[in-house]
Amino acid sequence: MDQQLKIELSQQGIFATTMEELYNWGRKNSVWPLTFGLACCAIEMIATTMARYDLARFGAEVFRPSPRQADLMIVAGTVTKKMAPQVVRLYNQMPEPKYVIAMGACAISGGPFKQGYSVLKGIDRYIPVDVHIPGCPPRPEALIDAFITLQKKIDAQALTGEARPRHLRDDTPSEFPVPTYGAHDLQPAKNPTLWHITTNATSPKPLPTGTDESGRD
Amino acid sequence: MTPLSSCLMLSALLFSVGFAGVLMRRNAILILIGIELMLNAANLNFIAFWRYGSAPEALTGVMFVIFSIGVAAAEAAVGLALIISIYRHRKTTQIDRINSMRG
Amino acid sequence: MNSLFIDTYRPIAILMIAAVGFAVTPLLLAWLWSKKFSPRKPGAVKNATYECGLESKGDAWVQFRSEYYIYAIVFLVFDVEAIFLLPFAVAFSSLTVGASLAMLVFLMLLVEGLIWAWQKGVLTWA
Amino acid sequence: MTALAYNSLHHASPQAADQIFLIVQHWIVSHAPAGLQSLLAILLSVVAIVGGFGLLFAITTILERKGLGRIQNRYGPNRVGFFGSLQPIADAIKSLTKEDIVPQTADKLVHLLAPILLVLAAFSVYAVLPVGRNMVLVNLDAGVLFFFAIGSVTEVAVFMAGWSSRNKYSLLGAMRAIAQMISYEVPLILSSLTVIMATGSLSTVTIVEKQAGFSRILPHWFLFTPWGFAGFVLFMIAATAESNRSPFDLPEGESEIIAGYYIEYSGFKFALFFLGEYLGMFAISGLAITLFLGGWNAPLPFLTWVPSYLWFFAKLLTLIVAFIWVRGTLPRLRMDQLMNFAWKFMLPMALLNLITAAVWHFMPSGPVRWLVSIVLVVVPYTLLGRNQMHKSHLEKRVYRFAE
Amino acid sequence: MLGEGIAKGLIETARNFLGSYVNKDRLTTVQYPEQRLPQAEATRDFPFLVYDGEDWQAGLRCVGCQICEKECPPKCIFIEKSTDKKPDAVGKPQFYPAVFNIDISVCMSCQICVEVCPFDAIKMDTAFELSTVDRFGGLLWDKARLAKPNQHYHHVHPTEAAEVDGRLAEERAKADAKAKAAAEAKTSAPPPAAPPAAPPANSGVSSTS
Amino acid sequence: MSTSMEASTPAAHQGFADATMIDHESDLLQISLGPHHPSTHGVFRMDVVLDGERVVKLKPVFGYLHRNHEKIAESTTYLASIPYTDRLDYMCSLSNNWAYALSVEKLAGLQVPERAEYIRVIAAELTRLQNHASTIGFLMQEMGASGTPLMYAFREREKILDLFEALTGSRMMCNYMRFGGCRVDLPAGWLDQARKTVDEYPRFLDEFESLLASNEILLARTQGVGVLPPKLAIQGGVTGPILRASGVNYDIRKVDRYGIYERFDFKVPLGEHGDVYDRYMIRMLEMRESLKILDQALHQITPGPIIDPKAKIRGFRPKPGEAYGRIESPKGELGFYLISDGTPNPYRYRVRPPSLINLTVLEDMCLGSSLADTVVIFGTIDIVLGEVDR
Amino acid sequence: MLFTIFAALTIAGAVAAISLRNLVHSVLSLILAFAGLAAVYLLLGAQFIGFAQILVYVGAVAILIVFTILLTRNDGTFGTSSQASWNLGALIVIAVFGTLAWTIHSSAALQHALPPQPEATMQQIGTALMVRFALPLEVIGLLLTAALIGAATIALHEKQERP
Amino acid sequence: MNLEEIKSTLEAAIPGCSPQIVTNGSPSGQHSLLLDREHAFVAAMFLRDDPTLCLDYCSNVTGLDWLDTETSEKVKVTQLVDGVEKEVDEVRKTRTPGYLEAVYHLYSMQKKHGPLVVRLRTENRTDSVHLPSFTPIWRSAEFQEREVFDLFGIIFDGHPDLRRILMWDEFEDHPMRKDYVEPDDYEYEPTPHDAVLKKALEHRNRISTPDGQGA
Ligand code: SF4
Ligand code: SF4
Ligand code: SF4
Repeated sequence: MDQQLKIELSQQGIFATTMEELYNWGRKNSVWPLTFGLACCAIEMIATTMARYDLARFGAEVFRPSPRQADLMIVAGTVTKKMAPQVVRLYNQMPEPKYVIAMGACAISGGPFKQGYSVLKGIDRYIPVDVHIPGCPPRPEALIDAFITLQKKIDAQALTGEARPRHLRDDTPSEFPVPTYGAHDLQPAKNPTLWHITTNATSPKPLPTGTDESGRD
Repeated sequence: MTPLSSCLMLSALLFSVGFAGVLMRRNAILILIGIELMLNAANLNFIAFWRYGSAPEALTGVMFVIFSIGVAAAEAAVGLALIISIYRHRKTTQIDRINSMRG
Repeated sequence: MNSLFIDTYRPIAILMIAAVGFAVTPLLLAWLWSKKFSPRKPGAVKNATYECGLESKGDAWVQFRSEYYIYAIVFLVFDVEAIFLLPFAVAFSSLTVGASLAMLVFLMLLVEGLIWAWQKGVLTWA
Repeated sequence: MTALAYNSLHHASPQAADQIFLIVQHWIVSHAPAGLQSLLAILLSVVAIVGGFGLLFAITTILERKGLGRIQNRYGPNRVGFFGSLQPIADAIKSLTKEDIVPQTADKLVHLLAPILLVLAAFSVYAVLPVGRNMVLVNLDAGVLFFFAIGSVTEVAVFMAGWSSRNKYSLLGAMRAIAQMISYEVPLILSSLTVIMATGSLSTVTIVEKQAGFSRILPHWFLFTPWGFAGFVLFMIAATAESNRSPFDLPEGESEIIAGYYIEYSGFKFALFFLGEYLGMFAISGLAITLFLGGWNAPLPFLTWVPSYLWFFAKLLTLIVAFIWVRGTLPRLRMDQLMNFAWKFMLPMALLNLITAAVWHFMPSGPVRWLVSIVLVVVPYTLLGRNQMHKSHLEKRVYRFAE
Repeated sequence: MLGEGIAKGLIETARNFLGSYVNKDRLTTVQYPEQRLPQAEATRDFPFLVYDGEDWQAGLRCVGCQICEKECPPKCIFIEKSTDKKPDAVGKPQFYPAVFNIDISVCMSCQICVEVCPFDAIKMDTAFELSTVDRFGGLLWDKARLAKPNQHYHHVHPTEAAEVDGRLAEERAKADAKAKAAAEAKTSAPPPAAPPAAPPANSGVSSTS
Repeated sequence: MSTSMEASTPAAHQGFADATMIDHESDLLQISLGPHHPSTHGVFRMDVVLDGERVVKLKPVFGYLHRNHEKIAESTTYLASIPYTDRLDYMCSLSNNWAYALSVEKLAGLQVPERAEYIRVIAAELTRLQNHASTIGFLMQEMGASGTPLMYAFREREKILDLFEALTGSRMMCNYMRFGGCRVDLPAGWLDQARKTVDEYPRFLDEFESLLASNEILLARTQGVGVLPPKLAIQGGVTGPILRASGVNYDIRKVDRYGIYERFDFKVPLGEHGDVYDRYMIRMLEMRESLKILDQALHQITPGPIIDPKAKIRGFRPKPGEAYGRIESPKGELGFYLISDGTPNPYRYRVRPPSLINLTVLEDMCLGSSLADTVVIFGTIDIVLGEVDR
Repeated sequence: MLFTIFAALTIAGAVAAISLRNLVHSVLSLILAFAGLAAVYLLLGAQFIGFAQILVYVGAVAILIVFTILLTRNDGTFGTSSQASWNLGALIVIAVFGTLAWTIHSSAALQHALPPQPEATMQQIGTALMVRFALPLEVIGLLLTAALIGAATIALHEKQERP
Repeated sequence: MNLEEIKSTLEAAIPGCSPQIVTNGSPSGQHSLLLDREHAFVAAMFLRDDPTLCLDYCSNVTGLDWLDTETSEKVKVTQLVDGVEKEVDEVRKTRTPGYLEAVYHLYSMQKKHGPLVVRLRTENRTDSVHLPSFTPIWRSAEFQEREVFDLFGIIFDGHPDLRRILMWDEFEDHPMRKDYVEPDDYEYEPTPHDAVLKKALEHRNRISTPDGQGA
């Protein structure tokens, strides 16, 4: 059903008829985020739920403090290596279907703190991220925009067939290995089954180290 | 229809189960549970006899049960307080261990 | 006797069944859904106890040190008192002042206990 | 005895509107085979109760979210459906299709039974709640007692949930919940005793019927007596605590113990806890209406033509709004303050209120009776309130300023 | 008396509740996707490269001097200098960036690149609706994605852009004068031909949703 | 002397390791609040040992937001660290900017023009307003108010953030001050807008006060809770509103008279009991004092240059040496300790974070109170993890 | 029919209560037994007693037991007694039950016809309580007060002993 | 009281104590007092308790890492060259061993003066890294000393609870030391910036040498 038609139908009070649409409609309109903030971006996340921006309009103000009742993990802020195992564990403890928004430069790539010893260079090394919001911090509107992007993504998901998303397949994992603390770095430093570069931006200067396993530990 | 004897039978059975709990378990809390069961068996008897008795309008059985509930509550309150108190000192709720550690 | 019983309580029983149905049907539906579409994927970490994102340390079924039970004892006594007060209250309008006074004495006895507990600090938390 | 009294069916218009549900029910039932008629009648009532209050639950969630939004200078959910009206449906679909996680270490059976028991207990009490004239499932002789007895089962359900999850926070939450519920149960029962003393009946229907009628324009609700007013306030405070609503929401005290006793529940089981809590809140508000606010009776003589059930639901909604309002305003109490308040303020007040009610009963009506009763209510209130404030040295402070 | 403060609080919230239906100040929500707040002129989000004229490649002010690359605190700018030269906005032959990438998944919107750029070539944009589902495609912006016309600069920061234009015009005038002087001294050489124009391709690696 | 030593030894001597498992003979319950917990302001963690609901031991665990800020600053230029200081205490980026700029100015001996000083004062006091308001909002959240005070606080915060955005281009990460001045001048109309905001602010404070200040539940939750005696406060290096709530008159704006603070007429509110209520009220009163300062500054400010012409943006290399500069940030003493070795990068760059050091006394304040109080006491310390862990 | 169901429920709950290993399960089964018994009371026409049973036993006594369990640690050894004493206990129980059952069975005199439903309205109970049973009421009041004071004293003792 | 006076007061009050003044070249003019390890604790106590100084507030504690330095200077030496005494330029290399340093900024809340900067130095950077802890004197040093321990590896004797504070307990290095090598996790760098490239290369080289890491 195309967007225009759907809007028209919904205006007339006729709603999504097929199971898939009902399912997606329900999921996308009731995304409860986990109360989970890490750093500066979390303040903007809070600001998003506040009166001026009011994320509640989308039915998403029900911030649940327990991962068991949450649908969405907004990784808002810097994920340090000390925090990463906790983040992964929290993600694992959320029930499917679960989504992740990586909010801010830090969550996507380590951001400004990338060059250092204690910051994880992107949470997507350990958990699958649905939507990335660049910015430092992204404006509250940007979070809402990302939220709408997520809704669109949910809306496009198929219920059956090969194209169905991860949480509907039984051959895909729903939890990911939790890294442990090593003597110099997290171990493993990334989850190779989850994290691989699919960039088409060919890097003019490849790193000398290549992409092999870290030499230490 | 429910004959009186089935009620009494149930009561006897309940009493025996409670009694078995008291005799065969060593945990003070379980013993208390057993006692509660026995008291309830007695209550059932009262009600049964009130229901099938000769003068139900006198309400004696009902009254007895009300009072019995009161007594049972008092018993439970003191009993459990005692159990906790003993536990605090002996770190166990097993009767025989409480005994053996006496002194 | 049975028929009277049934007359009185059958609606309640049906209501209870309906309530259970109200609770169980969606659970069943959810279960069916997960069978059909969205497979459940338990896992060691996923199904571990939640503890602020850390690995849970120690069992939760430990002994609690708390003073709640004092309140529970007081509550038990007052609950039983309510059992006596209810019939009294129902009969109140047809009772004489004397009978009411009997109840007053009963109440006073308990209030006395309450005041004693209050004075002794039993009701003071921690 | 049973609710299905068809006595007023043959009356004309206003009553017809009032009894519309009974008429419809009667009509449907009359088409059924004779043997099943009574069963069908009950079934219809039960479906109405379950469906009606289930719907009310959905409405309340959205009402609460929007109301809180307005209190907080924002809109609240307004995108899903017309003004966000379909939000609860979306939530329900989401909950239904959510994965259900049972912790490994949990006691699986108890974990499953807890929410069911909670909903069961929450729904059962509606059996004695008269939602309109002739609209009660069973008019039990011991209706109010039934209500309290079944209500106390909730504690068991909460305990089962908290304990079976085998999580420290949930167990702490469950302990808190039970301690709180038992502490407020006593004042709850005691404050409703005043009404029972006045009516001489535990039957909810009788209690409501006794409140019919007006003196001039003031309805004969027990709210409009000194002891009734005090009883109502006490009852509502206790009811707030019983239904774990703010400011007594310690069992779920998010800022301390995260989500309380249902911390480990996901999917629809969690929704059932929500449902159970809201149902409990409706039920206890319904009881408050029955006991103090005249049940289905109209508040003003010239409004008696409005169907009775509408009055009931209007009153219920008012109370719900009050709950939301309070939630939007107040911070949470601390456990010790909560318990102190229950035992050192609520309980004495409730006991004294019993005496006030007795005095009211034994005194001849007239202004003296009013005066005495009011004094009997106000003086202990001031004293006990002072005591509560004083004990913790609460005061307004003045501050010094340095240059 | 017990309850007084609570009553006060209740009145306050009631006032806000009721006020939300009449008073704009008590209902501050801006319904974002449809309504937007007016943006402050200074607002910044991510950098873009300014070009003058129609042709984004020819008009790029950046000369690939790599100062911004060095000064960028999180080191998210990547520049490769060209080997050849082409005329810049003033007409002077200059190097240009063969590759100019900004990894906006790292950029902290600090504006330091803008501050240090001696050529007014890089400025801050205000677009923020950049959320993407594509981690490795959508967040590395290349030259084509970064290049925005001067009009865009005027659009987002009018005052500042006017100032910059003024300054540039002055410089150009000076340069022209100098060039004229030079030309007069050394009778003219033909102006270098501009490289073929290509439309600013907004495709390639960059894709936002 | 030995007695004073004893008095000053920390309350709990042993590390936490010996209590990590539940001692089977005792009835203590160990739980960990955080790192993911709704009221730890991010990723803070407290390992708490409970006796019933009473706290008998509490050990903060840090480092979940350790972002190697100091290391990065030591490997980059002085200028490039300014945006990083924004992210220290991310509620108050402008104060951080100032503290850092002040330290570098000390290190390099730069002067700040008058207009820039005014702008700095205005920015810092606005920052204080929004920080205190949101702190109180969060505190109420911790006390279980379902969002309302926080929403009101953020409603006002947004107005101040609008000012920041108009001035600096960013809502939170302002990156505004430069060594020897400020980055850009005030945009047109900004002063009027600021005056309007400042004039309207007392309305909000009044609203807050009637919503909360005399609320019995709030009083009961806060008065007499988490008392911090002044001696201990000084011992523990506590600064900011918490210190002043304990009655110690120490406000760096008055002590150091940095910037142009001596030109303004304002007072330092002092508490008497040092409890949660005092800490809450001191913040309320400080906001009113800040408004006074703002009122004066907004009317006194005159046009002029905004940056020391000697200051360099690029190629800034102070002479070898060191300097410690500090300001009164909304959370307490924020200091920067810089060592220059003559290169463009600082040799040592150290932040003295008020949040971290104020936490020293957390355990002492919490011992013996309940879990619920712990959360509230923690809330009154007003920490920001970015600064605690850096 | 109904009686059998309720009786079975009660007995099952009771048996589970005394035989389950986990004490909390025991209490939960005990609650089941109490509820079954309450149903039997209702069946026997003792409405007030039935609800009072739930209110007091399920709502208060069981909760109190739960608190007690949570406040005490139960090391894994809480099984049954040793085999010998278990046998002995079983023997005694069977003997007791046998005697009771035989007595009930033999007293056929009890098997008289069902009397009409007795009236036991709340009103009557209240009046009886306040008029005929006023003295026992006071005694119970005294007893409850004593229990309250006694239990609280024990508890208080504990409280003051705390470190 | 200026630094000289404090120095002499200390010398007078504590026998054997020999504080040194470390001058500071920057315009800030915050010179500091270097205390010897043996007497540092007593001296610090004195600083706190002396009624005129009354430095009751320890604001800032931090660590510093001074690497081994090699300075080469040209000296003129007279040498016998071919039997003739001649002045010859010779490059003399002096290797100053590095050390770790703890710096304390002390203020007085009572008297509202300060700061007094106090420094302590370890013997070297590798094995002898002990310093007396000032936490018993100023509790505000507790977390900061822990941090210095964590990031620099100075061991504070007498600290009540000296554990890692920012990094996890299993972590072995001291990341704020100047010779610390970061873990190599730049596997993905869409556009490896020159600096990053250099860093990665350096890193490769460094970890291939066995003692590439801190203590
Ligand atoms: S992206 Fe920027 S604002 Fe967000 S957490 Fe990282 S540093 Fe803070
Ligand atoms: S804004 Fe800052 S971080 Fe972004 S590219 Fe420019 S200098 Fe780098
Ligand atoms: S943007 Fe500016 S600073 Fe950066 S390379 Fe181009 S001209 Fe140089």
